[in-house]
This record gives sequence, C-alpha cells and structure tokens, in this order.
Amino acid sequence: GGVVTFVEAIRQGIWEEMERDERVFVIGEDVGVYGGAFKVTDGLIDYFGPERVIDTPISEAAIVGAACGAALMGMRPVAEFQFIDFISCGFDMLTNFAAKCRYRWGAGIPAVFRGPCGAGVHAGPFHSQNVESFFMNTPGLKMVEPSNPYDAKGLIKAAIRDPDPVLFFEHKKLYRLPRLRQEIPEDDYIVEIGRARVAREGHDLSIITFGAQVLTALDAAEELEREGLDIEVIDLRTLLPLDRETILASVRKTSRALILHEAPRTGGIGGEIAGLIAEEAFEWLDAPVVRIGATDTPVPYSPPLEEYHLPQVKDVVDAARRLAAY
Amino acid sequence: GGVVTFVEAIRQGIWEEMERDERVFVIGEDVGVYGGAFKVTDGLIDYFGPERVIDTPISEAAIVGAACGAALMGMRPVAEFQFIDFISCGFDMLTNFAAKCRYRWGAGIPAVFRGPCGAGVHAGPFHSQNVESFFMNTPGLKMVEPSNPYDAKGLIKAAIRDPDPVLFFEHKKLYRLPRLRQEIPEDDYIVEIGRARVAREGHDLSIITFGAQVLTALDAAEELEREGLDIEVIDLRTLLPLDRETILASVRKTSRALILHEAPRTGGIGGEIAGLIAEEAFEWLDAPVVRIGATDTPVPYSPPLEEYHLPQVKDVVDAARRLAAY
Amino acid sequence: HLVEIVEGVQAPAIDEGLICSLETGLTREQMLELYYYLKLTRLVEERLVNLYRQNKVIGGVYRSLGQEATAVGTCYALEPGDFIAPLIRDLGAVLTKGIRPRAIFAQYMAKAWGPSEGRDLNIHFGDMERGFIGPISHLGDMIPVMTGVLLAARMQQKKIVAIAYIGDGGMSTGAFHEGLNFAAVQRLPLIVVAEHNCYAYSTPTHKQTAVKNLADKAAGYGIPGYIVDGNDIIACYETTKRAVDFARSGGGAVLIEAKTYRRKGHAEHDDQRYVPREELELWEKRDPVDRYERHLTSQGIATREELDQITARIKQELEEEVAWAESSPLPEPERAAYNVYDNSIVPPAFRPKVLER
Amino acid sequence: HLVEIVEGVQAPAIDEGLICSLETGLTREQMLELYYYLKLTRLVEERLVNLYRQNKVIGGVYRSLGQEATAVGTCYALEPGDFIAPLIRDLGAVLTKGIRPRAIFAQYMAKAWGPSEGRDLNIHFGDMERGFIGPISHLGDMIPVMTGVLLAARMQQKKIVAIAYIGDGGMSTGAFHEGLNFAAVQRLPLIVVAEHNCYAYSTPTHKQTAVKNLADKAAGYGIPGYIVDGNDIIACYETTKRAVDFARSGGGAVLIEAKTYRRKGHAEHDDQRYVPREELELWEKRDPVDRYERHLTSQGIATREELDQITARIKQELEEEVAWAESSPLPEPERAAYNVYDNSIVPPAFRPKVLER
Amino acid sequence: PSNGERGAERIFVSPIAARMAAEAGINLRTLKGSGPGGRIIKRDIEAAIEASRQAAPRLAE
Ligand SMILES: Cc1ncc(C[n+]2csc(CCOP(=O)(O)OP(=O)(O)O)c2C)c(N)n1
Ligand SMILES: Cc1ncc(C[n+]2csc(CCOP(=O)(O)OP(=O)(O)O)c2C)c(N)n1
Ligand SMILES: [Mg+2]
Ligand SMILES: [Mg+2]
Ligand SMILES: [Mg+2]
Repeated sequence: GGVVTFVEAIRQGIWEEMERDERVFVIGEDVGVYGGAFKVTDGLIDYFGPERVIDTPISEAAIVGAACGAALMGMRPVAEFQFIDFISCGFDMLTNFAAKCRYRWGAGIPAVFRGPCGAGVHAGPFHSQNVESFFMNTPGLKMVEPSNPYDAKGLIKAAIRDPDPVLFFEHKKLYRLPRLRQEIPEDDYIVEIGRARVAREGHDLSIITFGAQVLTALDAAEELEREGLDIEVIDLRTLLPLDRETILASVRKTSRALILHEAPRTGGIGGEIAGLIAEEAFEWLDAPVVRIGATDTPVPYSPPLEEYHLPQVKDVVDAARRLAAY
Repeated sequence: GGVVTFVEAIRQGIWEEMERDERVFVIGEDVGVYGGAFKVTDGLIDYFGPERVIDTPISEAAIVGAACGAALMGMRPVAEFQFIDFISCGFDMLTNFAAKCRYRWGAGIPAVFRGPCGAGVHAGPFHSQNVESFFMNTPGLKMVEPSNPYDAKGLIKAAIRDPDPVLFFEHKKLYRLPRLRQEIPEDDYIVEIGRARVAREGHDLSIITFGAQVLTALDAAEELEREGLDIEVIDLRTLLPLDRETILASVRKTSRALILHEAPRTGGIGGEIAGLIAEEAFEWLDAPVVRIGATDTPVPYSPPLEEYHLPQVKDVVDAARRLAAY
Repeated sequence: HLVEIVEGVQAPAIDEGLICSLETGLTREQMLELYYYLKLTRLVEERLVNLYRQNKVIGGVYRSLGQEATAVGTCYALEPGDFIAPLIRDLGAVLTKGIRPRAIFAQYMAKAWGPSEGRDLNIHFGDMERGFIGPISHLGDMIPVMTGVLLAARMQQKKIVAIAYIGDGGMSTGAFHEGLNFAAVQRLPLIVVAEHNCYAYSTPTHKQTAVKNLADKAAGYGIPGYIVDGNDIIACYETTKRAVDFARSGGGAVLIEAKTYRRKGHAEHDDQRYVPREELELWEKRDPVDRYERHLTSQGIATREELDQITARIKQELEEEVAWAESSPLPEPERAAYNVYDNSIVPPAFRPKVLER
Repeated sequence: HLVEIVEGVQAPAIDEGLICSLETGLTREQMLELYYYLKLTRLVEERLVNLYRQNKVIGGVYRSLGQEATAVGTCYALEPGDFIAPLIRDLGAVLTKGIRPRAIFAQYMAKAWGPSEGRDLNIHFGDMERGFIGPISHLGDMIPVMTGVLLAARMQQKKIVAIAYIGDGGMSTGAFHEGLNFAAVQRLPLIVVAEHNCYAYSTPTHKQTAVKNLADKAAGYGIPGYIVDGNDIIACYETTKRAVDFARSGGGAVLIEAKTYRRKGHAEHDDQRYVPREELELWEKRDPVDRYERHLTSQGIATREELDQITARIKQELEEEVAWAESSPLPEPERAAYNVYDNSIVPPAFRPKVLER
Repeated sequence: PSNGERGAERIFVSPIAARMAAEAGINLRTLKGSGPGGRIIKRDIEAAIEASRQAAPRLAE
C-alpha cells in the first residue's frame, strides 16, 4: 500500500505473496544480498532468509529448469532474469519444458519468470530488448506486462498464484518514473491475468498497446484531443492469452485500429493483434489496421539512433491523425 | 540434376556448393559417417573429408557459435540441427550473436542453419515443431522454407551464397514424398531469397502459405476447382524478409486472403502476413483476412490427436469455400 | 575430490568373465527382485520390438539392450520417496520405480489409456507420486529440473535424493553443465548417472569429449566422481547406494560413470553401419542379464529353475499388460485441444471463428 | 592432465610483497612496452571515469582496476595474427591488440566516429584486421565463437591461436561448457583465460562454483589447466606464452586461471555493499601497476623517471584521443535503420506506409 | 461504429466495395448488400454499376 513507484509495487507484491504463502520463493542472479540489478528484490533476503531468496550462478537455463523442478514439487518460484535479454539463454527450458509439461502429462508449472525489458535508456542491443514475440507462438505460457504500479502489483500477485508458467515483463524505464507514482490499496488485491484495460475511453480511434508505450499512447491521445480527436487507448496488460473481447469491442466501437509496440515492427506481436482485428472486427473497420513498432533493427545505443529506432509520441500522433482522417 | 526427391535436391545443392567454393563446410551432430539423421549429408564425408564435414558433440549453442566464428573468418558454414526443435538450444546464439553482428560492427555472418521441421509423422511434441515465429521479430536473420525439390536446391544454394545468416527449414514430411519427385536442371541455378512464388494462379481467393502446407493448399484448390472456385496459392518460400509485393499483388487481385501455416495459429507468422494485408491491401479486401493454423497446443503424438491438431485439406476447403462466399 | 574407481572396473577393457565385483548387503530376496526388474526390462523391450514389427508401435523403439543393468541397478538404490529423471534408454529405472509395463505399452502404441493419453511418446511422461519426473527430448534439460526438485525438497524438509540419468552425449550440453554446477554449489543430493555406452547416436565418445573417463568431469564441479562397471548390476547398485548415502547425509552431488555399451542402434531404424562388428561381439559376451544369472546360480543364490520361474511369471504378466494396452482405444481427436493450461476446460481458439456464422 | 600451479602463486593468499615470480625472456624494450599498455589501461579507465562524472559517457563504466595485469600480460603473449575475444574488463587486452584509445572514448560517448558508429557500447565492437572479435553481453557466448574462428583458421591453414576471456561467473554458462568442450575435442589452439576476480556482479565465487580453483575445470575437458597470479604481469605473460606455444604446436586447448580481484563495483553505480572493507584494503596493496613499477625499478630495468616519462607520454596521447572523440558528432538518427543486412542500402520497412499517401 | 458520421447507423460494407462505390459515386445507403447479414460487398457495387449503366441509355433516349 501507500504511494509507490512501479518497482516498489512489484517488490511489495512479491513480498506479500512470500508472506502469505511459504511456497513462494525467489531465485536468480544477485537477487539476495544485492537485491537484484534493479533492486526489485531489495530487502527480501534479510526478512525471508537465504533459503527463500536464492542467488544463483550465471546460468539462465539452470534458473528456469530449477524453477520448473521446484514448481513440480508444489513450490511457487519467482525467477529473475537480470535483464530480460538473457531469457534467450533460458528459451529452450521455457518453450520445451515449462510450456509443455501440463499438456504432456498433466503436471502444472506454477512459476513466474520476470525481468526488466525495454529500451529508451541507452543500454544498447543486449540490455534493451522486448522479447514477447519469441513466446507468442508457444501455447502453455502466459505473458504479462504492466504499465503502472497498481497493475504491476496486482498482476505479479496474480502471476504468482497462477497455476501455469507466467512470463512477467517489467519495462525498466517505468521502475522509478516519478510520473507513475501512485497510491495503491493497503488491502490484498490482484489484477486478473487475461484482462486488458481501457486506459482511456474514446470514440474516434483505438490505440492498442502495452507496457511503457501506454504512456506514449496517452501522451499522443492528449495531444490529439486538442485537435478534437477522441482516442481510445487499450492497455493489454496480458499479452498471452490476449483479451480478444476487449480489443474487439474497442475496434468495433471506433472502427479504426492503431497497434503500437516497442519491439521491431516486423514479427512483433502487433501482427497477431492485427490478424485478430482483420478477421473478427473486419466488418466494423473503416480504415486499414495500422501498426507502429521500432525500426526492424537491433536496439542501437547512441541516443539519436535509439530515439529514431523507437516509436515516439510524434510518430503516434502523426499516424493517428492520418488514420482518423482516412 | 535428374529426377530427384526433396532430400536429394538439398543434398545436391550442398554438394555443389562445397565443390564450387572451398569455404563451404558442413557441421552438426552425426552429419559425417552417419550422413545426418535424415541422410541429408549422406556421402559428403567420403568425398570432402572429415575436415569439411564435422561431427560435433551434442552442443547446439556451440554449433551455432562455431559456425558464426568460422563465418567471421570468411568461411561459409552449413550447420545442421538434427531436428529443428533443437534450435531452441541455439536460440541465444542466433538471435544475439548471429543476427546482430553486422549491425553492431559491420561483420557479416554468411552462415546457413538448417534442419528438419514440421509435424505429421507422429514424432511427438519435440520432433515436430515449426519454429519460424521464434525468429520473425529478429532483424538480421533470414528464413527460408521450400516446398519442392527445385526450390529446395535453388534456395539452399542461394542461402549458402548469402552474405547474412539464413535459417533454412526443411519439412521432414517432404524429404522422400514420391509426389514431389521432380526433374531439376543439370546446370547451376539458384532461387533468389526474398521471392515468393505463385504456385497456382486464381482469381477468387488467395491462399498464402509455405512448406508442406503448400500441398494442402493445392489439394484444397483442386477440390474447390470442381465447385467452380478459382483459387490462387502463394508459396512464400522466404519467410523473412517476406515478399510483400507478391502477397499484396495477389490479395489485391482476389480481394480475399486465407493464410495457412502448420504452427499453432496464435502467434504464428500468419499474424504478420495478416497485418501486412490489413494495412496495405485493405482497400482491396472484400472479406475478413482469415488464418488457419494448428491448434494452440504442443504437437500431440497419437495419430488422431495430431490429425486434429494440424490443418487438414478439409479445413482449408471448408474455410475457403465460406470465405469465397462471404 | 579425485575420481574413485569402484573396484574391478576397467571398461571398455572389462574382463568378460567378471561377475559382480562387490560385497553386497542385499538379501536374497532383494537380489531376486533385482533380477526381476532386469529381466522385466529386457522382456518389455523385446515385446516392444515385437509390436513394432507388427506396426503397432507408433514411431521408434529405443533399446537399452546390453545396458539394462545400469538403469535397474542404480535406481534400485533409491528409497520410495526419492526421485528419478530417466532418459529413453532408462526403461529399467522407470520399471524399477514401479511404473507398470501397461503404461509403457500404451505409450508406445499412442493409446488413450497411456499416462500421457497419447500426447507424448515412450517414457516421456511422469508420475509425481512414484517420484518419476518425465523427461523431454532435449538432452541435458533434466539436470537443472532435478536440481529444482531437490531445492524444493530441501525447503519442504524432505530428506530425499534424486538420480538424473545422462548419456555420454548429453553431457556435452550446456544445460547439463549449468544444472550440475548449480546442484554442486547448493550441495544438493543429486546423483548424476552418466551412462557411458560409447555412442551418442552415431558419434563415438572421443568425438564427444576429450576426457578419458566421464567421471573426470566431476572435478569441474567440485564433487566426487565414481566409475562403475555398468554391466554389473550389483556393482551399479552398491556404488549408487554409497552415493545415495553420501548425498542424503548432506555430502552434496555425486557423478557416477557407468561404463557400458549400446548394443543396438540409436533406434530400430539405425543400421549401425558405423559400429565395428567385433565390438558388438565383445559386448554380447558381457551381457548383463547373462552375467547376473551366472552370478546368482554360481553363488548359490538361486537355481536356474527359480530364475526360469521368474521369467515365466514376467512373460505371463506381459501378456496381460499388452492385452490391456491393446484394448485401449486411441484418443478422441478433440482431446488434442485441451489441457494446455490448468483452466482449459474449453479448448483454446484456433480456427477462424468469423466463418462459422 | 593435472592442474599445474605456476610457481609462487597462491591467491587469494598471494604474498603482497611478491613481485614477478618467473624467469622471463622478455627484452627490456618489451618489458617497457608491457608497462606502457598496463599504465595505458589504467589511465584510459581513469579518463573514462572522469568523462562519466562529466556526464559525457552514455551508460556505465566497468572498471578493471586491480586486474589490468591479467588482460595485458596474457594478450601480450600473442602474435599479431592471433585473435582475442575480450570481455568488458579486458580493455587492457583490446589496447594491447592495437586498438587506439580514441575508439574506446568514442564508443563510450556513443559517437558516430566510434567503431560501432554508436550502435553498441564500450568494447562491444570488433576489428578483424587486428584479430579482435567483438563480444556480446551474453556471457559465455564467445567461447563457441572463438572455437569457430580457430576451426576456420585450421581449414585455412593459418597457424594462429586465440585467447577467449571468461569470468568466474561466465564459466557457469552453458555456452562456456559447450564451446570449450568442442574446442578440446577438436584440439583447437584456444587459450581460455579465466579471470578469477572473486566476484560476478555481487556474487562471490563460492556461490558460483564448488571448485577450489577455476583451473580445476580443465579436467572436465581433458585439457591442461594453469593457475597464475593475475596481478603479476610477467607471470601472466610467461604462463600464457607457454600455453600459446603448446597450443600452436598442436597441443590443443588450455585453461589458465588468473587469480586477481575486482577492486571496483560491477560498474560505477555499484556501491559494493557486499564487499568487506579489509578485502579491498588487502588487494589495494597488491595493485598490479605498483607491483610492476617496483619490479622494474628494483630490478634496475627502468628508473622511476623513465616510467614517469612513459606515463606523461600516455597522458598527452590521451588528451589528443579524448579531444578527437569529443569532436566527433553523434550519429545521424536515420543511420539507425541501415545495415542490418549486407544489402540494406535501403532501410527496412518499419513505419505504416499506407498512411503516407 | 460508423462509417464516418458519428451516431448514424453503421452500413456494413467491405473496404473494396466502399472504395468502388465512392469512385462510382454510388450512395451506399441506397443499396442492399448480398453478403452475410446484408453486408455490401464488391459484387453488389458491380451489380449497381451494371444496373446504372443499363439504366443510363434509357434515360438518354
Ligand atoms: C539438445 C539435443 N540435441 C540433439 C538431440 C538429438 N538426439 C537424440 S538422442 C541423441 C544421442 C544421445 O546420445 P547419449 O546422450 O550418449 O545417449 P544414448 O542415446 O547413448 O543413451 C541425439 C543427438 C537431442 N535429443 N537433444
Ligand atoms: C548470460 C548472461 N547472464 C547474465 C548477465 C548479466 N551480467 C553481466 S556481467 C555479470 C557478472 C559477470 O561476472 P564474471 O563473469 O565473473 O565477470 P567480471 O564482471 O567479474 O569480470 C552478469 C551476471 C550476462 N551478461 N550474461
Ligand atoms: Mg511472432
Ligand atoms: Mg551414449
Ligand atoms: Mg568475476
């Protein structure tokens, strides 16, 4: 509870779940004494002890594998990737072991795999990636990416309680963003996995997005409001499974869809969303389904390059304006 | 040259490139004396010797990494995954090292990574996957999947000559399919990467597909022809980068698009194609953009389950018929 | 920690005549039970080959012919609460853990009554109650998973140990390394049984690793390494028992190399053209079932007749088990779409709904 | 192969007074060149911290303070045609390989004239001409890559060797294992220098591995392992030279453990709260630059004044290099979209074209 | 959910039909679609164009 930052909300969520349920434990690189590279697990080891806050070797496959093994035994592991970019080293374990276990022999893996994602902090090609598209085609996994402290806390708690493996992405730009500081309830609450949120209501056009780009979309919407355009912003929150109903309802209302994500445009999960709309909201469309993503390149390091690479408010404003006028 | 199977076409392509260019070599598990699990590299070691046909330990990350290192030195490695499912163990190396090297410091990786993909042979969840969606959002990689011997040979040769990393998927059901036996030219030829093929011309509806599903689409088209429907079938051949022009031209002609792939529907590359169409061929659309894929599950093993899981000719016929009548 | 060579073992130069090199505390009953599982493994596989030839098996059959003693002997050293993660060639361990042959037959025939209900193949299923974690194909992956199983057990104050099996080939994977290293750091009671059967598919061990003994790899993890004659079932049992006791009492992980030999190809379709004939002949003489029978009879532990009775009992049992499995239907097609998630009573969406109106 | 402890080395209990434990065949000139690179590394990093404090560096600065002798001494044993794959803390190796400080400054300031043209950071670039393969962040990945470099070189009949650097942390990765194992099987001339600096980010070595010495891991690959005092630049050079000669003459891969210490945090932002003060004080006394200066002066190889002259020369050089880097523009934004593929003269499509009409 | 004018009843029309109608100056509100649920699709516009072409000469008479 209290007025919290994004990072503090996640920390609280993990803390409360550990307190509530002794099966919950934390595992990852430097999550103990150091409290994690971004201090998401700060203080946990002092309170819960090193048996429940486990520092590992630099071994992402082992972290994922061990979390799976522990989950099979009924524990509720919360595994951290120091940067989500390193999930690539645990990719096999996630897609082949974690995702398929229940289907193959009914053994659920109630584990959370979390870490900082996203660009915009000049961290270069290996500390800036958005990895959701890697997993979008792997049934058995769930994916979550919150955009504000309230959701972050509610979703991390829901993820920990979820009976299946959940990938939980935290945009590192949001961790300490003053703008996001927010009062959250003292009482226990969760935000249901699988439910998108209408971040802003509008009638002229739907921007469908998630994570840090929700802020880009809201800023663009505000700018466009001054031009008399009434923009709806959908914050997906859960990326897999997508909340089809909320997406479709919004597009059926506005008849114009702009999909926005931070990963490169080609092959990003925007395609899945566009496909959904072009199939199931087709008759309500008044204009092409438009996607905005980053350039089809790795994330460059130097500020001017990175700015060009990433979708900016002006890109969204420009595209939305044209799309509304289409 | 000669009348060849799919597998023989690939073998010929590799063979000829090794003969033509001494920088080309083969690396992978059991590719030498055994000739590869599917005998794609059969006989190569006898002719080219063990220095150019390298059996490795069971180490996919090392296979990819070593191919990258050799490529940096000017060699032209052709690396085999015994089953493409094991590409998950080389995922990190492919997406982070191979894909980003040129962008980061101008160093190209002219390497080919190939292996048998696909389901339908009752090989279960770990020997049946289609993995293209894992890589669709990683700029720097190319992806190719042929559907017949002529293309297979022309594309493997083009892939080997390509200056950038190419993932080359071979649907295992096609390897020895009698129906695909085909006369191919004696003379050296390539099939350009990045170019789709109109596998069948038609005016009523476009089926956009690739790999073994091209056969499903053609069979469906034939059946529908008897009902008076004139179906166009696009064989993508290259999955990354997509041949946008060919896809768009077809849909602009037929106004109806059905995308078909063997991977699970959600998160498959069908989304990217649907997104492209819904954006750039929108004004030519007369009906929803429709996708058919496998069930959103792992690939089950037992024949009735696998058959249900996979798109069948009847599913395509049924959907195309309804879509044409829409 | 230096690699410890368990007495009398020198494979591949194993003395053919050698029968059981270790003093054992096993009772006669236990020794006959060991024989039961050993012979059961052999006969289940023979039955599978049989079904395969009748085209009743979907997919391949992966034999452990000649190396059954390793899986059975090592697994027999576990207590009921302990865990295993076997590989395809560890059918013996699966049976020793109490999985019934019917489950195996149903799996191989892709039947609805099989433990994976036709979703996965051969021993790719698990049974948490019996302490059997189902493997996946991707070699090495089970080592980290078992590390997690034991990490959990420690948190749950369970005093269990686990065996993870790995091949000479699988040890080359990154997952093996990451998992065993983590287990060693955490001093978890993980026994890794390295089945040195001289081939990984067609690849001989010297192309897989430059070490002389697989047990030499223990030094890289700071854990003890043992070498045992994998065709000597009592030696396998005793060595593992020692490792189990060590691990259970807090000593941490152990690597056991069992020197043995894969007498069949990688699977039934593999013609083994890469294998010298003499090698096969040599190892035929070292057959672990024959050896154990010689041991039991020559030491007066059992008579030939008693062993034959056990065999007869197994054969009868297998007839019933096969009949049961054969009587199972194939799974209902629509089941393919269920149970990806816990809450997937409803199958996930995957067909174009919009056309259904 | 047993681990060979190169004389006089016993870190972390290294004798503080110890200066250069090995006989060396280096000429005076070479020894001064070594000093040049050692001091250059120290001063380039100090200059970077300086620029960092002025907010001119984009991102973090990762110091190798206290361990510079390892990178410089080992790399100095290579011939010009040989290759290295350094890690962030191996700036010394990069400089020794002939990369100019201007390249480093331009990289750290994300400038257009930097070797990656602002696309990647710090030493994340490469130079094939100088035998420098640019690393990526993902630890361990460079070991397989260097294996491939050497595999290619062998096919090209080049008699080169390569050094791949790895940390006490990075050795826990699967990629490290797969790469070194493959190099060992192929008997490739790969020298893996394991920089045992006692921490991986905040993680002490005993949480990373259960081995006593990182060199113990050599046994798991069937290759020789050496241990060397990483703060003794001559010992680093001599040991590596021996390994290089062994490797180049066909002996295969070698693992060298350099015992040293990371005196700064993981990066400038890290407050090192997990580090005991006494440890830092102890290792300050073992500073490799001081030690080498004492050695050079006490052995009569150089006078204090000569060393000061070298330092002055470096400082002057660095002023020019920094000035050059500062004068570079930032990259043009649109460059972000180019050169993903060889043929990407045209940037790839990424914005909604349909709206542009 | 409108095709431009807020508040008005939506006309269900495929994009290509909408474009063809606009080009031919056909008022969509005068048409009844033959697609599912009365949706206006390409062939309805084609029919409307054909109909007006046949109607046109008679007017010129
Ligand atoms: C990561 C991975 N790569 C490749 C394979 C394909 N494959 C299946 S079994 C096998 C050989 C295994 O050899 P080994 O580990 O020695 O076990 P054995 O078959 O001898 O029991 C290979 C390469 C795999 N299963 N997993
Ligand atoms: C695969 C992978 N996981 C995590 C990280 C994040 N990371 C960067 S440096 C570091 C610690 C490295 O320690 P070590 O290998 O000992 O090198 P040192 O920093 O001590 O030189 C970690 C965990 C990484 N770069 N790669
Ligand atoms: Mg995708
Ligand atoms: Mg083997
Ligand atoms: Mg370190």
